[in-house]
Amino acid sequence: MSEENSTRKKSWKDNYLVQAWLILLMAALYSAVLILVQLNWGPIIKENQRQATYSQIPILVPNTDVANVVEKTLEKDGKKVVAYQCFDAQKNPTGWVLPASGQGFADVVDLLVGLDTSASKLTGLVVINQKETPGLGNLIKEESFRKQFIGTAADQDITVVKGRDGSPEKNEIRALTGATISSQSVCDIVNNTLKTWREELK
Amino acid sequence: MNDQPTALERFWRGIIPENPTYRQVLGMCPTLAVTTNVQGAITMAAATTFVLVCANIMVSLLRKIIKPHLRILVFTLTIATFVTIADYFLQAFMPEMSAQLGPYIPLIIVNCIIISRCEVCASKQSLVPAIADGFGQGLGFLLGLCSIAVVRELLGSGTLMGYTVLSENFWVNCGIMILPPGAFLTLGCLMAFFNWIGSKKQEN
Amino acid sequence: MTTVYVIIISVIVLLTLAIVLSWILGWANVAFAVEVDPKEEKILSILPGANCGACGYAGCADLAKNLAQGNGSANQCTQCGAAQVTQIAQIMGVEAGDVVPQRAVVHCSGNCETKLQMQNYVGEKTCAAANLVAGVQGCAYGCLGFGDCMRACKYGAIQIVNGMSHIDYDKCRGCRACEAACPRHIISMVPFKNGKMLVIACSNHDVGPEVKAVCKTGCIGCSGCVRRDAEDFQFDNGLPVINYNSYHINAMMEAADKCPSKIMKFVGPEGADTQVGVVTDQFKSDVDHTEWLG
Amino acid sequence: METFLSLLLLFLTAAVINNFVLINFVGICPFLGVSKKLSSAFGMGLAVTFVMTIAGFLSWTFTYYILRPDAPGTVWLFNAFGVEGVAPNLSILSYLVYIFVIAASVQFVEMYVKKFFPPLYKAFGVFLPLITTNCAILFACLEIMKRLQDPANLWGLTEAMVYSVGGGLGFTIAITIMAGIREELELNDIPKPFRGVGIALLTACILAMAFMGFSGVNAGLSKWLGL
Repeated sequence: MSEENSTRKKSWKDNYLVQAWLILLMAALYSAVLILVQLNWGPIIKENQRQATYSQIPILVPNTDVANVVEKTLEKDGKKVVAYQCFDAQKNPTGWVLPASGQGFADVVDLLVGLDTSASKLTGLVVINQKETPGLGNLIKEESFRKQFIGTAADQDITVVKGRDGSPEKNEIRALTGATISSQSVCDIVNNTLKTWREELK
Repeated sequence: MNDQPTALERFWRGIIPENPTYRQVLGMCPTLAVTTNVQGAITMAAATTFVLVCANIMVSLLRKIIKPHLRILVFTLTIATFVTIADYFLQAFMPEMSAQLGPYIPLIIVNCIIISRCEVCASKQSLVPAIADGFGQGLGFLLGLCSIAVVRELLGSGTLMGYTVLSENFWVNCGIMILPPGAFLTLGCLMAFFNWIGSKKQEN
Repeated sequence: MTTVYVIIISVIVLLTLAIVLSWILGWANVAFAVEVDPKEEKILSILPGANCGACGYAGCADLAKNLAQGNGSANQCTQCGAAQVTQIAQIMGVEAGDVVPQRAVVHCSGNCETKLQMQNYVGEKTCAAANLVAGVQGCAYGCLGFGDCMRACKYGAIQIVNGMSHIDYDKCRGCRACEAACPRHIISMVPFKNGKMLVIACSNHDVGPEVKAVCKTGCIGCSGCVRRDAEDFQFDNGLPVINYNSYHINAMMEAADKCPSKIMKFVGPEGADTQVGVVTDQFKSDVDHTEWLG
Repeated sequence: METFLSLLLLFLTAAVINNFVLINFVGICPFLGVSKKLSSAFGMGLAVTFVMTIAGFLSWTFTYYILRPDAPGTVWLFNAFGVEGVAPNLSILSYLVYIFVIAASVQFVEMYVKKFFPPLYKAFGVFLPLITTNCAILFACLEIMKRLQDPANLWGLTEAMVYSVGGGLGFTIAITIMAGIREELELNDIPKPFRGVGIALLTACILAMAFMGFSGVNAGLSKWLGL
């Protein structure tokens, strides 16, 4: 391109913007197409993302009517979190759902923690996002591990025990075989989140 | 352009003789990353095929007016647009699959297969061979991905397409197969296997 | 109406970005212009430009640069079809076609009988590995005979016969793969002006007695050939070097005849003439597929 | 101090624990293609690190101000046009913009270095065009984009830069180790079908196993540091 240009007289046709007219035209066309896609499918995607949390709420807090869930933004020390206050069909409060996330064995683990109305006991736990070791650490999403959290007290730390069944009265969780760190991470995330936000859930 | 292959030839070539994974060794990132199970592999291949065919169509239609020194930019823009559409489609209608494939769907943009097909075939041939080429290469990519995914899913989790094949009673899952090293191991061994077959064929 | 506005906004955003970026690049293209080899540019325009790196070079521009300089082979790009390869070969070959064909020559003539074997080498059976170990054979310059060049050759033109690499000139295409593969750098390219060419079949730079101690067919560095004909032969670091630019055939015949160690040899295709230039392709190979000896 | 430690942890995570090449499988093409010689592998690694830093900076800037949902620039534009009823969100243009920005910045840097720093260009400039279609760069942009989606937990520019530099160095580490091993492998008598890519992949397999040894280090470290 440059060779030809230098020998010829400069005309408006040699301007690189004019040379690139096709690219500019395509950029405009493509952006128009894409924004149409966004307008049409954006709401569906948003609904999907909402659903990912809301479909778990009845599992976390029993007897909840999803239609009556209220989102509440909590603020403390410059941190923000969106908590879900749950009600049943008659609009009686049933509990809270609190998102929690923190460092797992491999990558960040995202959890949802269900609490009773006074935020004193855990009513459930689900893992919504994890990349733990397949076959070992990723068993944290299995019910057999998660159900141990149901009924544990929220006002004191949950501890991990190895080699024997934990006792719910002492707030103990049995670690997964071969995935002690993943199990410990889940407990730490729950403990930290509750420590920070439990007082705010009133 | 008489020496260019016909549509049927293009289609067939993509599947075995110019297989993107084993013959051209292109598009290694998704080949390694999304082959932990067969469904993921199929979805990935389908998304790639969609982008490949659409990009081939666009490039083939525009081939007369694209300036040679700007061609790569035109290809990349086209590919990026169709990848965005594919990504949003998956997010909207197959959210679980989208979450599983994660960033590897947008990474189709930089998959060498597509840009290389635009360059080798679509920018030189008319619409029909370009479309056939897109489907052929897509099918070849599907075969490549599935061959790895079948091995990894079977040995790693004892299932195929999510159905248990190797019962836990007599089979211990090799967890390593679904982990990153398993991907390299499987691809390396399969690559050597196909090389071996190729060299045997040549000898005959 | 909202939709239209949103479309306008997105178009504006992307278009602004595109224009700003191409403006900057256009300005930079002029401001930072650097001269490029036209051949390189031509090859680059044929290459796919995907910069996938599968060729082993750092992107298409790097490959084009190397091809333009004559390194690498035209089919190096894994994405190019046959048509592109031919085009590239043409661009590369325009210069190469005017001169005589370059063919590989092994500058050694020691085989299992003539060279001193020192110890039984038990390592990896490649020249590259054996070259790292001292004492595989007496001569520190000569052919190791493990066949790295044979494996590098895409045309099957090299055989290891009796511990020494032999080139089949009917098959050799002068691709230089063996030259690059040889860890001792004893393979070089010789312009085949005639059917058979005289070469120095030894690479040992040591002085006479040391050479004689390790090989029966080594150059003792008597420099007789150089004294007879200073135009065609130069003496460099204990070895004569043939000047292929002058290359008088009579002087060559005399040198080959009078060399006391008989390390001057005519090499080329079977039956080719030492005095007349012959198209090498006409000759059929009759070299046996001998098993190579490590 | 706490910020510094958490940045250090982020750096370590990007560089070794979740290594771009060996754990996330991005940048495999150059990892297999340009790892035959140690010197070129190192040059490639440096070039990737360099471009990734620039791309990280640009993608954070664009994402933060325009491309994320409710970004200030987008909100301003939507208000200027008086659009109502639609959430100001241009995130669908992200991939197009990233590709544009990466391609343009790579080309710009290449021309600049070629003109003003010829020795530097010789060292790694030739690798620059290779990087435009390097998935590692786009992957870094996508990660940064992901961390800018949730308004409650945004990555600042520092985090984005630390992440992209770490990722680039992780790539350099992986490709340099690989090239070192492959130079030695050249001397070996490898079974014919495995020659080339086959043995390189098996080497990568062992390397990936070695790098898996790092997993969990971040969990332990963050606990030890009390983060």
